[in-house]
Amino acid sequence: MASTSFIDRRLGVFLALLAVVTVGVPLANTALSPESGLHVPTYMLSLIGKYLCYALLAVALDLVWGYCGILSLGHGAFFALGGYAMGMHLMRQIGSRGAYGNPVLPDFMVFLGYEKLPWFWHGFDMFWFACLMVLLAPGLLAFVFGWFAFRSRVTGVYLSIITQAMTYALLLAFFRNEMGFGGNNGLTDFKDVLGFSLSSDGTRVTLFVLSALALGGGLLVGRWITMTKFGKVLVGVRDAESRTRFLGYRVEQFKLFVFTVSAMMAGVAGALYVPQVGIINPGEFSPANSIEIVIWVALGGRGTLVGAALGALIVVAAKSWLTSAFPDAWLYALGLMFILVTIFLPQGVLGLIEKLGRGRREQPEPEAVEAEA
Amino acid sequence: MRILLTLTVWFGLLLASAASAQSLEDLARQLPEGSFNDRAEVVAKIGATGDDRAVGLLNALGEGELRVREADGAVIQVKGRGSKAVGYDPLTGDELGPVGSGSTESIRVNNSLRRAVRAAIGLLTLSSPDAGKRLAAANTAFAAPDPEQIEALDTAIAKEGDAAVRTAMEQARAAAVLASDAPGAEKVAAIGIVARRGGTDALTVLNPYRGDADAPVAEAADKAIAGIERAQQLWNVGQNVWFGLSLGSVLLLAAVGLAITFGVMGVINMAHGELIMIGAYTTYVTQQVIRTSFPGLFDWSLLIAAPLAFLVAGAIGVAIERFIVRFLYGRALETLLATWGVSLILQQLVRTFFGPSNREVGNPSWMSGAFPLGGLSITWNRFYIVIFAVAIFVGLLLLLKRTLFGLQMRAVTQNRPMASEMGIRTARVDALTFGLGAGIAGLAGVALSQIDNVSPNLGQSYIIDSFLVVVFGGAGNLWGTFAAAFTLGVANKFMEPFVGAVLAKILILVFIILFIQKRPRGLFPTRGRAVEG
Amino acid sequence: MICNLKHFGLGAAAAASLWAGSALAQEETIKVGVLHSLSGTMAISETTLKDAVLMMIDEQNKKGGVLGKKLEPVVVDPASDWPLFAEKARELVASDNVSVVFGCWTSVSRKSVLPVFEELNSILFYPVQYEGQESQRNVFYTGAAPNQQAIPAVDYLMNEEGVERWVLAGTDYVYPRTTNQILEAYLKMKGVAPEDIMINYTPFGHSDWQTIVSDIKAFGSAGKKTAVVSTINGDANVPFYKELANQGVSAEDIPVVAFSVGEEELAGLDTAPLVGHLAAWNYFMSVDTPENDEFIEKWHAFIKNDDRVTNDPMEATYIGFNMWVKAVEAAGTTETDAVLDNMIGVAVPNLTGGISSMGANHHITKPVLIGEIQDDGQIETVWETPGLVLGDEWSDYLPESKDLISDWRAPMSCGNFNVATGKCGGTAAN
Amino acid sequence: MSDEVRGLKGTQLYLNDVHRSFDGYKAINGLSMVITEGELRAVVGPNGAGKTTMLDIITGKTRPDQGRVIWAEHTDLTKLDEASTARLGIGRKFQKPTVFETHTVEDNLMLSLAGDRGVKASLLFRIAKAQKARIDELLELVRLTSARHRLAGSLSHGQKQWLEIGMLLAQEPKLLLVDEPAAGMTDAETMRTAELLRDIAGKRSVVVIEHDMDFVRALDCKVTVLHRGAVLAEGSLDHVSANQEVIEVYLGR
Repeated sequence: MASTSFIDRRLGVFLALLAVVTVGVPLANTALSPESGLHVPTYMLSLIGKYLCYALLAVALDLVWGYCGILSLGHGAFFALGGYAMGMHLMRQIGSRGAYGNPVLPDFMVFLGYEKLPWFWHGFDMFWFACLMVLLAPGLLAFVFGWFAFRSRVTGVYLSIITQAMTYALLLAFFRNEMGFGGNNGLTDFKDVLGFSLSSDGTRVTLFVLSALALGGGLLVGRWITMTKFGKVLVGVRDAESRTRFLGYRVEQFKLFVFTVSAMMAGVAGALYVPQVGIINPGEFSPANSIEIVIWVALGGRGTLVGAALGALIVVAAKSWLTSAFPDAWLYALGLMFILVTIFLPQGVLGLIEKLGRGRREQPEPEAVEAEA
Repeated sequence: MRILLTLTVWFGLLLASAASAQSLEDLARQLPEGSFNDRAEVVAKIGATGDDRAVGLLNALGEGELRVREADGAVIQVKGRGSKAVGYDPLTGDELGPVGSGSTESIRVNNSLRRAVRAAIGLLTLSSPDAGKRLAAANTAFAAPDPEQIEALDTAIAKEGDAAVRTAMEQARAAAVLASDAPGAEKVAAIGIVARRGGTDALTVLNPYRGDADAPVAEAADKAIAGIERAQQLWNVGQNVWFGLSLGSVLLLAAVGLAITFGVMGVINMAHGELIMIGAYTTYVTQQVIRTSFPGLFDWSLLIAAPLAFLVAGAIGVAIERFIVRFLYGRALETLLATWGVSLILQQLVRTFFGPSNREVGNPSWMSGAFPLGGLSITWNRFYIVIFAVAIFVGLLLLLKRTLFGLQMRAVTQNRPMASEMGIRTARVDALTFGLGAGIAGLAGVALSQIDNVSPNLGQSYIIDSFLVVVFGGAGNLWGTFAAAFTLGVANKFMEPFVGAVLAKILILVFIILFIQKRPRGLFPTRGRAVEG
Repeated sequence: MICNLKHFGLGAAAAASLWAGSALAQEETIKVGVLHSLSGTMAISETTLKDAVLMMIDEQNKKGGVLGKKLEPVVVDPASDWPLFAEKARELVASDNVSVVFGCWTSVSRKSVLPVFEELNSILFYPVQYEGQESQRNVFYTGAAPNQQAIPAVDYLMNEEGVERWVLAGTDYVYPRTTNQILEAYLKMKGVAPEDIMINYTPFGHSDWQTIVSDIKAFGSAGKKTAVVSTINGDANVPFYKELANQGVSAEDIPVVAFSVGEEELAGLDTAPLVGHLAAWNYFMSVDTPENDEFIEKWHAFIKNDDRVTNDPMEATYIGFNMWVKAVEAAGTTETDAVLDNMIGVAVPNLTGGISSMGANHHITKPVLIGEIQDDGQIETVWETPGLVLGDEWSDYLPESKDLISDWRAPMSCGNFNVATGKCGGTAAN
Repeated sequence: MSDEVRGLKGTQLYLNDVHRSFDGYKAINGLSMVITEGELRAVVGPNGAGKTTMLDIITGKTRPDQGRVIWAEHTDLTKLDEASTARLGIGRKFQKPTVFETHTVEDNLMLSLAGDRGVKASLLFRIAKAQKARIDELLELVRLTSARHRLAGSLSHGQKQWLEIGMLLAQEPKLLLVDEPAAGMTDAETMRTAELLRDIAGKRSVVVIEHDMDFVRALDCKVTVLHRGAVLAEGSLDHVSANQEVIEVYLGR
């Protein structure tokens, strides 16, 4: 264990595949003719780009849940906040091309009778400011929330449920039109980013590559964090929180740090997601969405980072496919998949893959995750 | 004697309207013609005839059963639909035989016409032998004051034997006096009588006289209104408490099953909401069977549905435990994943079998309407739901504290190995405990079907609140769940008038988040074994 | 592990090529996309519309299809998940190569797919009443705009019932917000005092209506005739009406006129205590015309259940579908631009005995019906506009939109033309 | 600081009239005790005597309702949490061996080594040569050298006990609180543990809570008998076992 390299087999294989996809998919999209059997249509490219954002979100959750035992049922909130920060910038970029032609106010503000831009919308016309907010808005929320919760030693399901309450409260708040975020409709009708049209293939490819890079980056950051002594303390907190305290570690600080980093990671995922799907609305705050993130991680293999990403890709791809192939029955398939994986694959899909791959070569059990969060 | 009196009154009325006398038959023929306002006048005239047969005619009109026969333009009453439609003479009640579809045209009724019908019927039933009908007539007259009715009311008051009905009639008369051009002093006196009635109805009558040209009348009205409003403010507090208790009972119902499966057993049961939904659908199916086969039992439908819902949801609960959850003990968080899968499947199953749209679950007559309690109007369905919730809670407590099963259940959850040593079949107890929690969720579904949508989404709208209630109360503590449900319900309802429904809910959530910081194990933390997810 | 991941990768690639391949499939059929939620919160309303489209396709194929080709439905489930609507729309158009899409219910789902239809230049028929304030080249709005529902309903209450005091109650989202804004401006213009208007918003799926109903009762006790104009969204209506009935608010005292409650919503309710409450639509199942009888009969045969009701969005789907068929036949192709050119002016019979036609603003002409709820769950017409009314996409009662019009005919071809400045608002600034 | 404490030179830990009750049950009821620097002390008492609660109070896990706990003559421990008391130099071994089961034995010790416990330091931590040497030394001491790369979860119960003691020592504490270290050990292991604790004492103060009288005898130190949250008797093992009250408490019922 001590000799484990920074990029282990698991991560290496995944990153290599990610690299292939990052280069291959845009190439297959732009270089190959549509008649070619390997051509990837642009809509597939955007779809995969969206999946990659979800994968990054799953990695963010795995960092806190898999390694530190914090089961957040509110990670969708951080994702959505990152998305909203980016959405607000894209909204400001529309300028006078909106339906009402108002150069400053987004359409929804015009018809809700706003006289001027609310204060919290200022600054979002600048790209760098929006990027900063993509990190700061979720980061700050996570910091404040975590500062209270971890200091008060709220743990286990109690913590899970209040994170759920947090995202639920935000859902209700963002639904309110008085909040100035477009209510239920959220933010839509984006035109371009940094002058590049969002519907052009070039921008699509760029966003795709950025998402892939962000996922790779997220995995590397996660890997780095979990490889350090800090990461080992996190696992210690997960397995025996009181022992960690009695060794003199201030558990709340460790939790707070990783929770905040994870929230920022989720924010980045949200920010990349929004221009690719073209809409951000309060639905992203819904508790069911956050539960789904947990399911990706559990299904892929908790506490492995790569497994989380894999789980997200499997579930969302399955959902995309099933909702078209079996529009009336896909929920049966998805539900059954969750049940079977839970019962028969406690280590998740990644656990299964590695078990199969190990086959003849006997190898020590990698960081088994048996303990309760 | 009474009949004689009644006849005299009607005769008197008949004479009074003799000036513009038109036969009832003539008037009935005019019903389909003209604008709604014209027809409302016709209705008023029909009421004024005092004719015995007018009540039936007007009722048929109000019910929308009057139709015009296209062949001869005659007004007939049609009962039943489609091929079962049968025509009657609206005045005599004689059967006219089946009515072919398309051979008649309906006589449209709208609210203003319906109001006129109600007023006319009220006038006609002021001397009905049934005290309840007379009271209703008096209340109708009060709500729609009409100076023309003063005379009729006077006559009715004179011979009224029932004190309560007479008071109502006097109040109606006062309201009518207010609307008339009676002298100021008489109106001031009338205001006094109306004010004594209190409540929203009186306010409705009095409010228009606030700025009356006649200064004493305006002053009296102001004073009376201020008095009523003061009284109402007090009652408002009571009303908020009641609304809060009622909301609390809904939360309690939704959460108490979860308090078992999640609080006691530690299973993060995301399918809990769907078990509630199953209970509601069981109620629906029960009512369907009753409607088609035993219509007379409809008022008993909920009582029949309750044990069925308990059994159906309980059986599904046992199945979930046996086939899924039992493999996951010790992996509490993973139960979330599996039960989420179960919840998706249950939702889709219901959608497949019952369709995605709402199903109608009727209120039995004893759960419809409201009764007054002081200045409050308490709706029967909410009232019974509060009782039902508390009864389930008490029953559950007794089951846990007083029965062998309860003892075994507590033994197993507190110390499984030792319970097993002592010969308790822990697997069986686990299954039954989960089944109990699920069955109670089913019972909750029966109650919630009375106030909410019965649709595949029913469960989704309660699951989050349920978890919040259990956690806020302290997982593993039934009393905690009880206190939490009512605390949150009342707090919500007290905030709602000030900040609106949405903000109230947000504030409640923020409050729960902050409260958990203060007491990380909920309102009533369980010492020793609790959910340690 | 490599092996397995490779499989996954290969699988994805294979699926991709399969999807891409289907684009090249021989053009024997004309594909029609159906984009309605079959699961999640909106399944309750949208599943019926999916079935309605399938029925229409079935009927058309019995008549020999369109342009000699059979129609082939492509059904997907966007699962009441708004971003998924955009994804599915893109899939339908880009990979399934559908010629037209019938779909969406909520405003947000429409907003979510708009850019997709614009970018890929395809056609969407949107069959639900909505808030207006929009007109897009690729979208045809066959549901009611506020002037085809809200304003006539208010006029009716004012004139026929003498209502002087108004409660505008809605779910907190864009349709009620906009409608109420229009109504507020309209009522004030009609001389209603601000204190005689009460506006209340509740969250989606609100189920505890005790406080609000008692507030309405209190508001209605001012001695003036009071009515509630409800833009409460689908799910929340059942508990709302149950509470109204139980608290004894009858239609004769305080009528409620709803814009989102139709036969389908009432099917989940015992309507006996609700008799007389109103609904404003462009179609009721109870409408007595041969077209409607035939439609209902076909619907019952198709869905194999005689208890199923029909409703306004189904009629809007019916009109939209027939308009599309007619336009395609006129154009002789399903090519988007050609169909768009032939859509404006297309006229087809609606189910209420009139002929609806497509306006230059991509909205249609419809009659406005005011109906009262009956004890059998039906809504009986009590009043209707003498003629048909064209949907007004940009409300004349809002200061922001009163100068805007849309006309998709050449040479204007603009969805938000500003008559004050004489410029097309959407592109003028560039 | 009060006068009484100032007088006590060389005191490592001083509990004065400490009370703590849970839901009306008085777990600690007027407990007073002094542990001097380098002292080895055994604390015995029947179940429910308040032994574990006493450790909870010393380490800051539980706040006393009243009374004082003074560390090294001037620090009031009642205001501090577990991490702070650990940083002051109090190491605690739990009744049930608590190690990081999914970490290797080596990592368990590495995490316990004295040093900066901050977030930043942990992120940038690189193990130094001296620290490696210290780990080797501790592994030798607790006889786990051969199990170095094994996951702690796979160790036997007794090995876990020792690993935990090793982790305690890695912290370089001034005071060790050891809760029933001999539980689950063979007789030979038990004797070796006693020997180890005797060795540690002198350099550090050690408080051992134990049921096993043989083990207490092997420790050969001053014994405190707790009963109902207070000190019943104190002195050598022979002295206290002759005490009539102690006999009653242990044998009387």
